[in-house]
Amino acid sequence: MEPTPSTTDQPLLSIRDLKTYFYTYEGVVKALEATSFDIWKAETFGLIGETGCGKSVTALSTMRLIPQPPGKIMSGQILFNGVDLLKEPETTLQALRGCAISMIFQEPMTALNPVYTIGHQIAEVILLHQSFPEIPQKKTYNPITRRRIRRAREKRAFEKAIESLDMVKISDPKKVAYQYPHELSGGMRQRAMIAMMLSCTPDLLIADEPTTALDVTVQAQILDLMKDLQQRKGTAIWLITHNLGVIAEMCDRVGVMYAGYIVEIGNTDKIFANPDHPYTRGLLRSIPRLTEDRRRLEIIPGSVPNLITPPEGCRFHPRCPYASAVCSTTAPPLIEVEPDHCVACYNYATAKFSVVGAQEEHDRPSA
Amino acid sequence: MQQKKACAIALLTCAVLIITTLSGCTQQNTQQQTIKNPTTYVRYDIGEPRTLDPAEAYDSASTDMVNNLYDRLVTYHGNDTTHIYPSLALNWSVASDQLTWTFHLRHDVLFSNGNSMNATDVQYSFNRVLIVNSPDSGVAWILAQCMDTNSTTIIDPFTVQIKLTKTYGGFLALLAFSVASVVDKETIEANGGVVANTDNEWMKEHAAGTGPYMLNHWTHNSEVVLTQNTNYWGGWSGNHVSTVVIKSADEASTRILALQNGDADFAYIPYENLVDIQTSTGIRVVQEPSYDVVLGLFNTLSDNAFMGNKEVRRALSYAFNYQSAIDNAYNGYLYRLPGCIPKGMPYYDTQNGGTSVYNYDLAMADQILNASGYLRNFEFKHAFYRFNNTAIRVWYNGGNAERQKMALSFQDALSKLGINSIVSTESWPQYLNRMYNTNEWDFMFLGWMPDYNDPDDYIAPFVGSAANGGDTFHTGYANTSVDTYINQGKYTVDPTARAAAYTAAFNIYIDDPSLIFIGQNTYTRGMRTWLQGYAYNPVLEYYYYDYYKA
Amino acid sequence: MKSNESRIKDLRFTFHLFRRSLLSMVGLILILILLIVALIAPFLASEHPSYVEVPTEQGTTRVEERWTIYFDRALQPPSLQHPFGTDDYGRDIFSMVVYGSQTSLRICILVIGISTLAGIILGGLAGYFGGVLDEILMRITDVFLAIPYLILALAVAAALGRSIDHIMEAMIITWWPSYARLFRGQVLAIKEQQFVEAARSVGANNSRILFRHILPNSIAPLLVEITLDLGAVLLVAAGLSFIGLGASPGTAEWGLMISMGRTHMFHAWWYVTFPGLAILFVVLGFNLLGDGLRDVTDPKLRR
Amino acid sequence: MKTWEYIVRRLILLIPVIIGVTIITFTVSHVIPADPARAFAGGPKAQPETIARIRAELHLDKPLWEQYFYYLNDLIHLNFGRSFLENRPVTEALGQYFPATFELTIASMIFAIPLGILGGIISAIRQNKLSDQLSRIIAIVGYSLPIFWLALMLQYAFAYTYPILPLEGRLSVGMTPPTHITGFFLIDSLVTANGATFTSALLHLVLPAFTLGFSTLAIILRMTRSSMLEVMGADYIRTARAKGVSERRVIYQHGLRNALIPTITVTGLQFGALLSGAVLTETIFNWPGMGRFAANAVLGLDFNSVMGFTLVVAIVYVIANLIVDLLYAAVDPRVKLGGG
Repeated sequence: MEPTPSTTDQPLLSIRDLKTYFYTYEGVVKALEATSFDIWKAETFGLIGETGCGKSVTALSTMRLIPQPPGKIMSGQILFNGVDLLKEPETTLQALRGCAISMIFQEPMTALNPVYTIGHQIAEVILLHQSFPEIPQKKTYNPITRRRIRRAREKRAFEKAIESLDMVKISDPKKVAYQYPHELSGGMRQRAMIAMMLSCTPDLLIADEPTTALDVTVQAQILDLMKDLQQRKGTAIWLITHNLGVIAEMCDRVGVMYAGYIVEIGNTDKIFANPDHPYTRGLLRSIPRLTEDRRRLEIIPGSVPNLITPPEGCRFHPRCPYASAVCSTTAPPLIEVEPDHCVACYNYATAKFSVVGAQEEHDRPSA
Repeated sequence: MQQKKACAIALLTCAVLIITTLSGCTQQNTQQQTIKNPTTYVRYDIGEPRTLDPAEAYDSASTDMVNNLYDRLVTYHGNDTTHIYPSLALNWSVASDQLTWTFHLRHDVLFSNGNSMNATDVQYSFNRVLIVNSPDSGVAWILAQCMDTNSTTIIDPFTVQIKLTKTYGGFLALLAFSVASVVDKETIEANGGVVANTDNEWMKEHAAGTGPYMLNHWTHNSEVVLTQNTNYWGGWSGNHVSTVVIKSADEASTRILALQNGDADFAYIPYENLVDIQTSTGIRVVQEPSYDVVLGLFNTLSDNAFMGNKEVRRALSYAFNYQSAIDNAYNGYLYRLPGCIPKGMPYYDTQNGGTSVYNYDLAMADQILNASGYLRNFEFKHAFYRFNNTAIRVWYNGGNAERQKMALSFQDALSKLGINSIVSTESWPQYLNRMYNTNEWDFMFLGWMPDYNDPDDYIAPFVGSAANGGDTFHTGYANTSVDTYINQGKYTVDPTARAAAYTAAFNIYIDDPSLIFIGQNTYTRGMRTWLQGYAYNPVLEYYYYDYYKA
Repeated sequence: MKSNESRIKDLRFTFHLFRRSLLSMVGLILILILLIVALIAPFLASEHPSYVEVPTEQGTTRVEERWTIYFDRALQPPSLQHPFGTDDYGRDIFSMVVYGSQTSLRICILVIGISTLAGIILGGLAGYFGGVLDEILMRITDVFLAIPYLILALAVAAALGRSIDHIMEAMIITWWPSYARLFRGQVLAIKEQQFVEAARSVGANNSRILFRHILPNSIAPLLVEITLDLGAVLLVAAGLSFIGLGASPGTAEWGLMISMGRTHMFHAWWYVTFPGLAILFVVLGFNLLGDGLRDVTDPKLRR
Repeated sequence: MKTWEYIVRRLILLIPVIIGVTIITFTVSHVIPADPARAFAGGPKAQPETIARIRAELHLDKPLWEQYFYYLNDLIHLNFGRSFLENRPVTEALGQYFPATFELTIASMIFAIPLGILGGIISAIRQNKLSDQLSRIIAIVGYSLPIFWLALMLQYAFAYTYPILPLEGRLSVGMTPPTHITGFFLIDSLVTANGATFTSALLHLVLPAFTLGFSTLAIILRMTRSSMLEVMGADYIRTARAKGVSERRVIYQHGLRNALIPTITVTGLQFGALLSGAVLTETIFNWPGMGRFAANAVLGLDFNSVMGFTLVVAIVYVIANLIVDLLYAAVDPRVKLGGG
């Protein structure tokens, strides 16, 4: 199925008040409470947050790949080109997945099926989502003819698979196509993965920590690869990571997620320039900068709350130095502080004001 | 909850299954009365022949095959075991010396392979038996006791003369036994011939006889199939089954079922299972007295010294519950046996007039033991035992239901007498080994079947001493006065003198027993009523030529 | 090595998981029933064997059971005074089944106990010290494992002669290699782990490492294996006695009862049915229990 | 390393194992306190000189170790000695009985494996649903049933109470077995186009095959279920779904192939269980195969036969496991033959 052409004012993907719970034996894990954000055509959107804050859950919910049981999407909307995916039947989603929306996963080691060759696995997507005009598509019930047609299509798909391997800059794609995952390095597998997921030129590519499992040099290559593929194909990329560096260099817009909430969202530069949410600020401080000399790194006091019994109101307030009464009662809405920059905090202003103080406090020599 | 539901359903189905299954136990399945495979006779039996070779066959399954595949010079008819009738021999005569016998053969006899039968074959057959002297079964002794390789001479192609090495009253009876069957010289010479002291492998599995049937195929442990011998001199006019199938089914339940649904015309049914078929329609239970006797053996040489004491053996003879054995182990299918000689044989009455001396009488046993000083002087768990709790070792061979019953009830009785006992079972070879090569037993069960129809085949082996060529059962029994009377009886010709001798022997023996004479088997089989022409003959067990279905 | 309270927490969690699965609980209950029945057999059964002391081939004496025979009431169908009916010796099948539980339990525990012990010792040594010892042991176990359980046991038991003790010996001979294998594997795996290295580095001697560090940490899989094998042992034992190698005639042993009842199957269904059900339920119990244990000790399920 | 090289190496590695087996069987069969010679010689009526001669023929007069070498030497000439129960060479007897047992075993596998796998998949994908619970219960009952008791109950139900199936044997009475081509009655009767024989053989196969196969089915079902559960949680399954593969295809193409790997191993081990089960099943259904032969031999202390049987079983079993390893390598590209 071809993605429906979208108008410019309509976001490619728009998630509205998404609420996803997990029913485990310890209790109900309220992974997503009311997550909302948009992704526009051909942009790169970054979603950032500590591990276990619900980034991946959001992505999987979008693909409707939440394992259920135990998971369950309670409410909300996921509009893709204006179509609410949560209301569509499974078949529609099967048509969309790998074609209009693809996803690449964190663990290249285990994400490929060990018993099939790379080529076969890529060809599978192509066979599923592409038609082959060059091959006669006559409806026949003669098993032999059917078989011949199928063979032809498979052959063609395999060629295309090799092409897409070539596209992700794999040297000697023919050889790789005939190899099994366990015969490839992590980087190679991730490339293969990308090749697989881009082989049908999707509108949206969800990349869930595509580089965490790889070593630094390879990381860089993979990211570059994704970048230029995006330029070539105009695919929107939704990049999930906890690596601020990656966000900084890749993303046009970024969403900061905390305990199942988007706490700050907007233009990457703006947010990096003046982060408004205490949590965002904490995050930004926790990365080393060569420009300023610091004796030690910021750390955010406390730890991620248990999502079975999350704190009332703003889920960050137990860790928040500026928390006021209201914070512990009702969750703050997203407020637009400047164009293309929203934050969900009641007292972001006070927070901003008192930054310097906090700063000095920290920098005072302890002797 | 799913699991509960699942469990419930599972249990329910189980219950239903069991109930439906068991509900069947009430309904007797009544079988259709149309005759199944009308020209075929099917017998379900235990075991299978060891061989088809007349010179080797000794066990009943094998001799049965031989009797129907081959003919002998003389034979029995129907259930008559007292007269001997001509078969391959038209007639015969014996010279006054009682040693020289002359047989005139039929002229019209062909072997199943078309060769004709004549005096050469007869001579060849007898000499073959003596030369081969079968290592496997040792059956040759039967001929050997009054013949050697020079005995048989050819007068003319259809007359043979046999000169015995010593007079023997049972000679004709002996010629009627399967070992004296006439085989085809040519065939055997073509297949391995005659090698001294070696069984002929080919003859084990093949047959070329003059008998009414010939071997179709033999699938080991499964079935033997005979088909009619078109060359049979008796001809095939009249009613005869054309095919004979002997299936080996070791499970009684199998045989019963086969009989009930008409797959079997004839089947061996153990006593305890007769109840299963007695009610079924279209089935007749065959009951005949057999020469097959059941004995209990005392080991007088046991390493338990007290077994050497005749008083102990007398006491134990009183401690065996004969009636219970007959009623419960054999469901009444057993005749009480007073001594060695079974009912139906001459000199039966020499044994206390045919009534048994010993009966189940614990008081008597108790008295004898106390009198001879074997007191209850050992205590274990508030019970008192004799012989310092030494256990009497009672053995029976595995898989023999009747003997198991007798053994266990004997144990029961012994414990009432304050005698500790162990009942054990083991496989036949081990059992034999124990009997022959060890003294690690005190009491064993054994059966004995006749080779041919003469009481001498019983007394001497049973109660004669080893020195006198007796003591077949290694009881270690040796009583010179018994021996002397036995020999008297054997070599005197005058019946009254013989009777007197046997009486004397019996009277001495019974006060110093080494055996307890339990009984004489009833021959029991199950049979479809549509099977005709069957007659029970204790010597020549089955003769299929007479059978037909209607 | 896990810290203590974490161990306890772990245990509680384990127990929770276990309780959650109905089937495992059923298994547990079945086994408890077996134990209780075996324990209170004298009070449960309506008839009882008497015991006599008999000498064995080895010159020692053993106590054998004797059941009084009542031919006058042979093969009676189930009734109030004989819930499972009577056999062809007029013995009360219910009582025999009840007492049979003792025999079965004895077989299971002895066979598994001894072969596990042998397995742990041999496998442990082989796995821990490796080298020639290991090679030899593994080759030997290869040979034993090349013959299916029942068949090897069959051959051995046949040679030893008919008696319960003999089939138990036969089964021990058959079973120990698999335990040796299992435990060896465990040792090999665990001895590479940090805490063992640590223990060694602080100078714990071999026996201490083996019994204080390796053994406790390999107990879980061993336990599962044992529970499952208890059932298997019972089945093989019953099979052997059914063929005619097991208990001496007249003793209450389920397999033996079935084989004796077989000739009477068509006119006395109860004779084979009830001992069979007894076997089925006990083995079922062990298997359910074993499965339950396997599930709760399986790290994959604990995530 | 090439497959055939691997096979050859494995076969060579078999030799010591087989020798070990012969040692076991030999020792086992020679501690028997029986007198085979007398048994051969026909029991109570045997003549002493006959017994002596036979004892000499069987080398029973030699010391044990010497007897062992006689035995080995015979084995090398494929001579397992003489079965006195059947009064013919053991090799011949086994040769006759092997096809029957093999037919039975194969039949039970043919029925057990597909059903087991299917059941496993179903209860895995419908985890904790009713059908899952039911098939789990069936499975666990299946491998808790005493096989001989099951056999008796089936006989009672389907051959006695409701006589719809034959009680015992391989063919109905009086039916001559098809001309021996493979020894498999089904195949032979088909080849010789003998419909009646075929149906009869088939009917006679039903109960024994079911009895024998039931526990195997149970175990395979259980194995498939658990491995399927594990596999369906794997990342590459998620990937497959992310590719837009239909659920059906996810299960049968991506899931099953991986889930089968452990199942195959279990199946190999089950082969041994089947051979053991054959001993009981064949005895009860009076099936003319090696198992019944062995049971009789064991009870009759026909130790040549026992040794022959055990040896054959061991060899078959070991080879079965070799085949499994090959299959294993075929299914799972990660497995390298000879890699330990």
